[in-house]
Amino acid sequence: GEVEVLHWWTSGGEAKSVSELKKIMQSKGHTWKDFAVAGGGGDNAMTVLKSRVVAGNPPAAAQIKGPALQEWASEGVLANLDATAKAENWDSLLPKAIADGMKYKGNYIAVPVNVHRVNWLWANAAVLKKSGVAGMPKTWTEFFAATDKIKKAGFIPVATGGNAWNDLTNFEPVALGVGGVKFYNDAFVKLDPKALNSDAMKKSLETFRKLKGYTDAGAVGRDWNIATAMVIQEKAGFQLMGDWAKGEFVAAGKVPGKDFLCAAAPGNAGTYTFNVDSFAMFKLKDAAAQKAQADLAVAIMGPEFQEVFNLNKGSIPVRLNMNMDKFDECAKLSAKEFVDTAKSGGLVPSVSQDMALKPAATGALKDVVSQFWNDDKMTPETAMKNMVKAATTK
Amino acid sequence: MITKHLPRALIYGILLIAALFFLAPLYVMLATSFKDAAQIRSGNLLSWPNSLNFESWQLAWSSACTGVDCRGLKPYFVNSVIMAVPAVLISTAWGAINGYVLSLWKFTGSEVLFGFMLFGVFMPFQVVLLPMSQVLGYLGLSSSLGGLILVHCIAGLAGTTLFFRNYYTAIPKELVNAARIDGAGFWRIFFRIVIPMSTPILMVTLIWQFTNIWNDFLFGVAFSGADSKPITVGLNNMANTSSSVKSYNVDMAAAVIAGLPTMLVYVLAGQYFVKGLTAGAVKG
Amino acid sequence: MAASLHIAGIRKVFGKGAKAVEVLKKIDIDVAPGEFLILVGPSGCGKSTLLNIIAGLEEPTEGELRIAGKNVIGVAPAQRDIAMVFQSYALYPTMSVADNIGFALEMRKVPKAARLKRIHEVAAMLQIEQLLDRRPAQLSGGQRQRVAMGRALARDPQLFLFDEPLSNLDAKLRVEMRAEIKRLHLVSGITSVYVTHDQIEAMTLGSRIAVMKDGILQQIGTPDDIYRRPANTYVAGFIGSPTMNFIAGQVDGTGADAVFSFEGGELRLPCPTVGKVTLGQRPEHIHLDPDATWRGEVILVEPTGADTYVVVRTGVGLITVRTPPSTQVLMGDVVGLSVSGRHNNWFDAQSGLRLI
Amino acid sequence: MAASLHIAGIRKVFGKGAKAVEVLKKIDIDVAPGEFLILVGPSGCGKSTLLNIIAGLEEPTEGELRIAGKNVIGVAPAQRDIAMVFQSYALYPTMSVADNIGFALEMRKVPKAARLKRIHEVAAMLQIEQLLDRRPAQLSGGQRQRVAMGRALARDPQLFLFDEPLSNLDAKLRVEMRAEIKRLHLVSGITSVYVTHDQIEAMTLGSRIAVMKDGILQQIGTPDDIYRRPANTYVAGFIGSPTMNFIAGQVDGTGADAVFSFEGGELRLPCPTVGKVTLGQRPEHIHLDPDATWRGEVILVEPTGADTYVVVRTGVGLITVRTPPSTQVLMGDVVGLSVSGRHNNWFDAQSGLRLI
Amino acid sequence: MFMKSFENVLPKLVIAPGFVLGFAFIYGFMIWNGVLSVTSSRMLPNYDEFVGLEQYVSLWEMDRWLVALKNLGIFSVLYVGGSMFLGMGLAIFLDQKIRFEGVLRTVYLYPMALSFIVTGTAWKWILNPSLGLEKLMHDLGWASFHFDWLVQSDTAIYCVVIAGIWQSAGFAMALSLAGLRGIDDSIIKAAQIDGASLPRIYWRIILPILRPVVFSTVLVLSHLSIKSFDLVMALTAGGPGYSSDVPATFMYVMSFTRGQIGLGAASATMMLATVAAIVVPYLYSELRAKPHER
Ligand SMILES: Nc1ncnc2c1ncn2[C@@H]1O[C@H](COP(=O)(O)OP(=O)(O)OP(=O)(O)O)[C@@H](O)[C@H]1O
Ligand SMILES: Nc1ncnc2c1ncn2[C@@H]1O[C@H](COP(=O)(O)OP(=O)(O)OP(=O)(O)O)[C@@H](O)[C@H]1O
Ligand SMILES: [Mg+2]
Ligand SMILES: [Mg+2]
Repeated sequence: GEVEVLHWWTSGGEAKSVSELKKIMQSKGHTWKDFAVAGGGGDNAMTVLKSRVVAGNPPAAAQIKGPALQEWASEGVLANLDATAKAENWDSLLPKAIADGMKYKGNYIAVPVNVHRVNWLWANAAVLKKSGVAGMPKTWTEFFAATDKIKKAGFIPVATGGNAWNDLTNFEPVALGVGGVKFYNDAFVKLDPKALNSDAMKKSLETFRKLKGYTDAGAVGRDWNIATAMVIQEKAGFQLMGDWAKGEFVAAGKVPGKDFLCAAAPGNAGTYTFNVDSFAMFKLKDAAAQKAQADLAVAIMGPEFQEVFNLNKGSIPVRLNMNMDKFDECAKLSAKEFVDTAKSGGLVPSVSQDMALKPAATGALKDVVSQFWNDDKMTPETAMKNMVKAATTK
Repeated sequence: MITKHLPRALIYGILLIAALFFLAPLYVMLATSFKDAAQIRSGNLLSWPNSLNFESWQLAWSSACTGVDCRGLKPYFVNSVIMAVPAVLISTAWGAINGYVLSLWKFTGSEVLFGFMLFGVFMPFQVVLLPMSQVLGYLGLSSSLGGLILVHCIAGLAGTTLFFRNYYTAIPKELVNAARIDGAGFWRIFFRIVIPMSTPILMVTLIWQFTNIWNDFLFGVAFSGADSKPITVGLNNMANTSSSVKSYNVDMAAAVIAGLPTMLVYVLAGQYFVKGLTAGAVKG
Repeated sequence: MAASLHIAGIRKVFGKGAKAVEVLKKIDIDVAPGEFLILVGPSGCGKSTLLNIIAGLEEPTEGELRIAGKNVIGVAPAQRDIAMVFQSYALYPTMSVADNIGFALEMRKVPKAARLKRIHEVAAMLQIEQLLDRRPAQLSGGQRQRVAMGRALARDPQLFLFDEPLSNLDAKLRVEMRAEIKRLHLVSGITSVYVTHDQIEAMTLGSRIAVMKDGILQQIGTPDDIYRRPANTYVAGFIGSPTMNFIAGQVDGTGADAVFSFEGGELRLPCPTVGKVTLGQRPEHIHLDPDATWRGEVILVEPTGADTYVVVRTGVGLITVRTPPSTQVLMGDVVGLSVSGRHNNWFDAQSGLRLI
Repeated sequence: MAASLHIAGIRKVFGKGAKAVEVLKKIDIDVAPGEFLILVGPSGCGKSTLLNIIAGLEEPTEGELRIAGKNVIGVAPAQRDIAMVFQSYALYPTMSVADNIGFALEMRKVPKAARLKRIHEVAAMLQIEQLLDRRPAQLSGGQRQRVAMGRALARDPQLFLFDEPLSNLDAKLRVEMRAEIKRLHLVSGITSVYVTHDQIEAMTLGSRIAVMKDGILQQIGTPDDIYRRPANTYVAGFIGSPTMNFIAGQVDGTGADAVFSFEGGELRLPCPTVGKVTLGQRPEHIHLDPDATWRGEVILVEPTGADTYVVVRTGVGLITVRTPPSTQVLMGDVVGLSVSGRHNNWFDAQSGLRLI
Repeated sequence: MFMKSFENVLPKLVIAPGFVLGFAFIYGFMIWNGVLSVTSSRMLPNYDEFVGLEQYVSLWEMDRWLVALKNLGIFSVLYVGGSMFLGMGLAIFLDQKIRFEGVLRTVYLYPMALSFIVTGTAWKWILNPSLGLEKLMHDLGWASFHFDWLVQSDTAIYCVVIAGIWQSAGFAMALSLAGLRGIDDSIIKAAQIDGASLPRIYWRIILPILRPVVFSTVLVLSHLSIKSFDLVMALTAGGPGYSSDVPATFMYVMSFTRGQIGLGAASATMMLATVAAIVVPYLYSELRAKPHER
């Protein structure tokens, strides 16, 4: 049968991963129809998806993640993958936190692909050395001490992209580092107005504002990977970004631990903000297509794909008990901490990557944070007030 | 003759500065497309390319990758041509017929109908995305070039009707009367008398529609399928793909390629566009 | 192929309800086969509307219309076997002259060979053979006019309609084309209806003239009739250039005793009635007469070459007199005026209608 | 405030090099203060160009131009103290009639009160007071014409220029406005140059007429001169309507023996020369004469009311004769023609120049 | 008789398909949108849950919407005014018998041909302080030059205006030039003779005559400004934050990326109302004008 897959993995490493999947599917005798729509972190792809679904002509699979999965499922357009899941024994292969995210009313509706850790801090070793920074900062205080030095040395202390989601991605580890896990969960998963209006939030926002002082003016509209490139090219010292940034370092021929450094974001040790990419499967009429769809689900969860894909993408497999030999230090660290934090309760969904909230609420929150980041005149109080309002978005 | 009272140099100066303002983005695009990666990184935006490097053009045209697809812009370009040509022709012809009726064969209420139609010119197109996809789904035209063509025809209809109607209003009714007495009917008058007189407005409408349809992204992205994506979507995929080794020269070459047909049309036929506008396409 | 035209009780109302305008008010005209009827009247009086109704381009609101005895109400223009020449010529701008002339034949499925033959015949008749390949835009005004005529002639229709075909031409050309149209009518003998608001055209071209005003037929008759015996002051003033002189006054006494007296003068003339009347006299029937008692001051002398018009201010207003070019009067001179008395037009002072 | 106008050796060349066209070829004209000079000639002969040069809207290529004795070459139009009336009237469409009339005064910084006074004076003179608040688009053709005149009059200029001011009006209105312009000129006494290609206008309006053709002055003289003693066949044919009849023939013998013989007839006339000549005779100087030997067939009878023109086909072509309306001739009649002999215009057969 | 009545019906038959489809497209979808705006639709249209005017209430409570409206106001006024001013100015200068007029006209007009999908990147560079104009000036040694509108929340919208004017001024130029060329030459001659200076001729006579041209240009431009979408998306994507958001992008984001179709539909209704406020008077004049011309 034919599988049409809607995704926005068009960059080098991602594209390689996708072509892996394509190969697997072709080897099973299916045709792969690649429907890639780049841009805006999947915004354009979502438009296409909606239009296709409304037209009654959805793709076989589409890249959807987080609570949006449940929203789609509630519209009744997603296929039930329980049969495949049972045959493949997904329940035991997936960590519970992730498996739950793939279900709607107890049924599997999507296949997870990978786990990203978002709260990383990346650094260029050479820049740190030239600026006289000893090691990766553990706290925000240390961090700002380091950035001052880097600034003095004539580098841009912090490289950042300039989109709303990137702003939120910067804010997330700040809030988690400043306020702690409970605060994070209350504020960004439960949308508790008390937490949103707490001192911790105020302090987080102030720290966040301070962070901005170390970024450059050209950030607006910049893509995250261009920011990463600034770190790679020794123009900037730090970047706060998920582990997909590693792909960029590696692709540029840099060696982890030597050329560049990775560590949990300041104050984020013992926590793990996860981002799970997944494919939702849409209800199809054609039997051959359904078969292909099932095969696709199996292939995605298969160990070979999980390995190849995540090696390329910089993430770690979702599948437990994988052989991690081929993975690098950062990935191994990530895999270990994933398991550890799951036990300790430090494992939280990443709000910036749409894992914590429904799209509408995430969007509203993004608006507030991004506006605060970009508008230096906005006070933390106003921002908090706006957050509380945003939390009521349905 | 009034010219001699103004300092000529000042006029030319102002006109040239304006020309630079208008040309700047195009220059940036062209210059960048010819630069190599090193020069882009080191040089500034407006610097002259060190060498004429056509490699990026070739890449953009036939082998740059978006996702797993490494065929460059060529297939998208072909799609756009397949889509734009019929859509432009059909919407223009359709508008011409409507305009013909609304100006030379008025009937009670035709003016009011036209007024209601005019609103279509001003519709924000985002509004129609979802209902249109539903309709296309019913028609079985979803995700196909056929569907895209249909959408462009309907979306452009109000505009083309307006153009032709306003233009034909200036044709003397006597001409139609003469032809009626000569024995020509509705269609013959249209094809033998009116169409041959329509060259200016045909040019305007063709250019206008071609630009709109060729440049359209919204409909293109929402209503196309995997194999029927137009060039704007291809360009977007190429330019919006995040990767650290972003080849700006390829992106820019791609952008210029995507803009080339419309630009060419303006350069070659721009004077007809201006003339046609004068001939009454847009009147006060 | 000359046909008769019968127009009876034609009314035309544009618009509906409160906005309705009655543009034609019960028009009755009969045109004999081969006749050349002129419709004259001021702008907006309904001439074009009547012509359009004859052509079938508009439907009359009411009334009867027969061409060659056949009722044509409801018949499409193309079926009426008429040809029409428009003020703007309405040439098809994108076709060559030959195609313009041949279009109606083509529409009637005349075979190509026959068509070409006819085009050449017509072109020869109009002396425009060397223009056949040109576009209308490449022609001068007079040439366009000829092509428009050719287009109408090509079909050899039953009825010819002209809507001010010469009013876009300059004076010189208008005179030439007038003769041309007259000649063509004589040659072809086709019944024609010709609209104009130029009274010289009306006089020289028509076998009969119908004068209209405000949608009402004022008078219909031969040019001579209309010129010499206008039915009312309106027609009298409209036809003739310079315009007829009107002298408002009072008739006392009858027969040989009758005296027509007016502000500043009196005349002994045969008068049809007593009481308040208006006397109409054309410029050529008033003379400068040093001995006359009716006097006035010359305020304008207009030499046209062949004649000189002298405008005199009198007690009853300005009086225009046509004199030979040899006349020696100057502005400011006081002159006497006399009338010959054989060409008197008497009108009722109130209604303006002709008396006898 | 009448000024003289002195035009000497004016040439105008448009374009450069190979594409150069000489539109005016050494024009010399002197206009006396208060004179009304008419420029006539066919379309494209350079009339408007000459007028534009006088106005300062174009620079002459060569030549001298003096207004009131002052050299004005290089002086801006506004400084020349002229007023101009255009064929299209060129009214400012967005201004009221009052503003149109007052614009030039406003530009000359005339205080508002004085301006208003002048506007009303001018409007009163032209009888357009009730129109002062309207826009040009709300006026009829004749009214627009009046406003255009008013605009020119308001400034009380030294020199009046008119570029075919009446050619957009219909026949009737043209006659009226002609009289109006003449009247205004008499009242104001301002030197005027008036372009037209209507020869009736030329005859009736001008104190002198300058006939141009292809950028060359053909003749300049009083209307009477031009009409009675045209300098060449071109002027003879151009002035007068219907046009002069030309009879090409041969003169043999001199004095009382002189015979002018031509195809189909001969006339005993006092001839200025022997050899090939062309005789020009106006329609009013040829008569129908049953006894005459020179005969032809009547092909057209045009009654205009006051006169009837009879067109006769003779051996030397068509001859137009003016007859009284009472003449009873019909098409197809063979008639005889005679000339009075007192109004002969003799032209050289080759050069077309007048002989004596 | 048959021929005649057929001729009467034929024109109606001929335009029927276009009008049926066109009206369905315009009014059908408009109603559809109206219906959606009173439902709680999120990811997909959902007609079951009627919520009344709730979506409108939330809409007007949203800071982002108010910002979008304010931006639209700023953008429309400056974009329409700027394009008009620049376009008309260029047209007046071009009308002075300029050599290379054809070339210049094409240069001014070509941006019309290009979509912002194509030129967006170049514009982003030019306006970006660390890549474009500012850097260029610094490189050239003008260190105090400052141009960072794109990255400031309160000025980003002006960058959109600049790019918008860049794209549309040529159109305004073309229309104005057409208008200027249509003016009777003798009117200018008359004004010269009347003693008006060149600026006065333009100000007092020519510009007033061009009013209809100005009117239709303004109409076209203002509806473009309401519809402007590509421009904002390509240049700022509404950023920084949402400070350069406009209603069109707002509606798009809500309906398509945020899963708030109901809210998006409500904002679309507001946009349509705005469009109607501009268009209806125009339609009215268009329909009423010359009821029985010819
Ligand atoms: N379609 C129409 N609807 C309403 N009124 C009309 C229509 N056509 C003509 N009229 C009116 O009918 C009257 C007569 O018009 P018509 O064109 O017959 O005049 P006309 O005598 O030909 O004038 P002209 O000499 O100016 O051509 C005019 O007042 C005109 O406004
Ligand atoms: N700016 C110009 N450049 C080149 N040729 C010109 C220009 N203006 C006028 N001409 C030519 O000069 C000649 C005389 O033109 P002009 O307008 O003076 O004629 P005219 O006698 O006024 O004719 P009309 O009676 O048609 O108004 C024409 O052949 C015209 O084509
Ligand atoms: Mg008429
Ligand atoms: Mg002229």
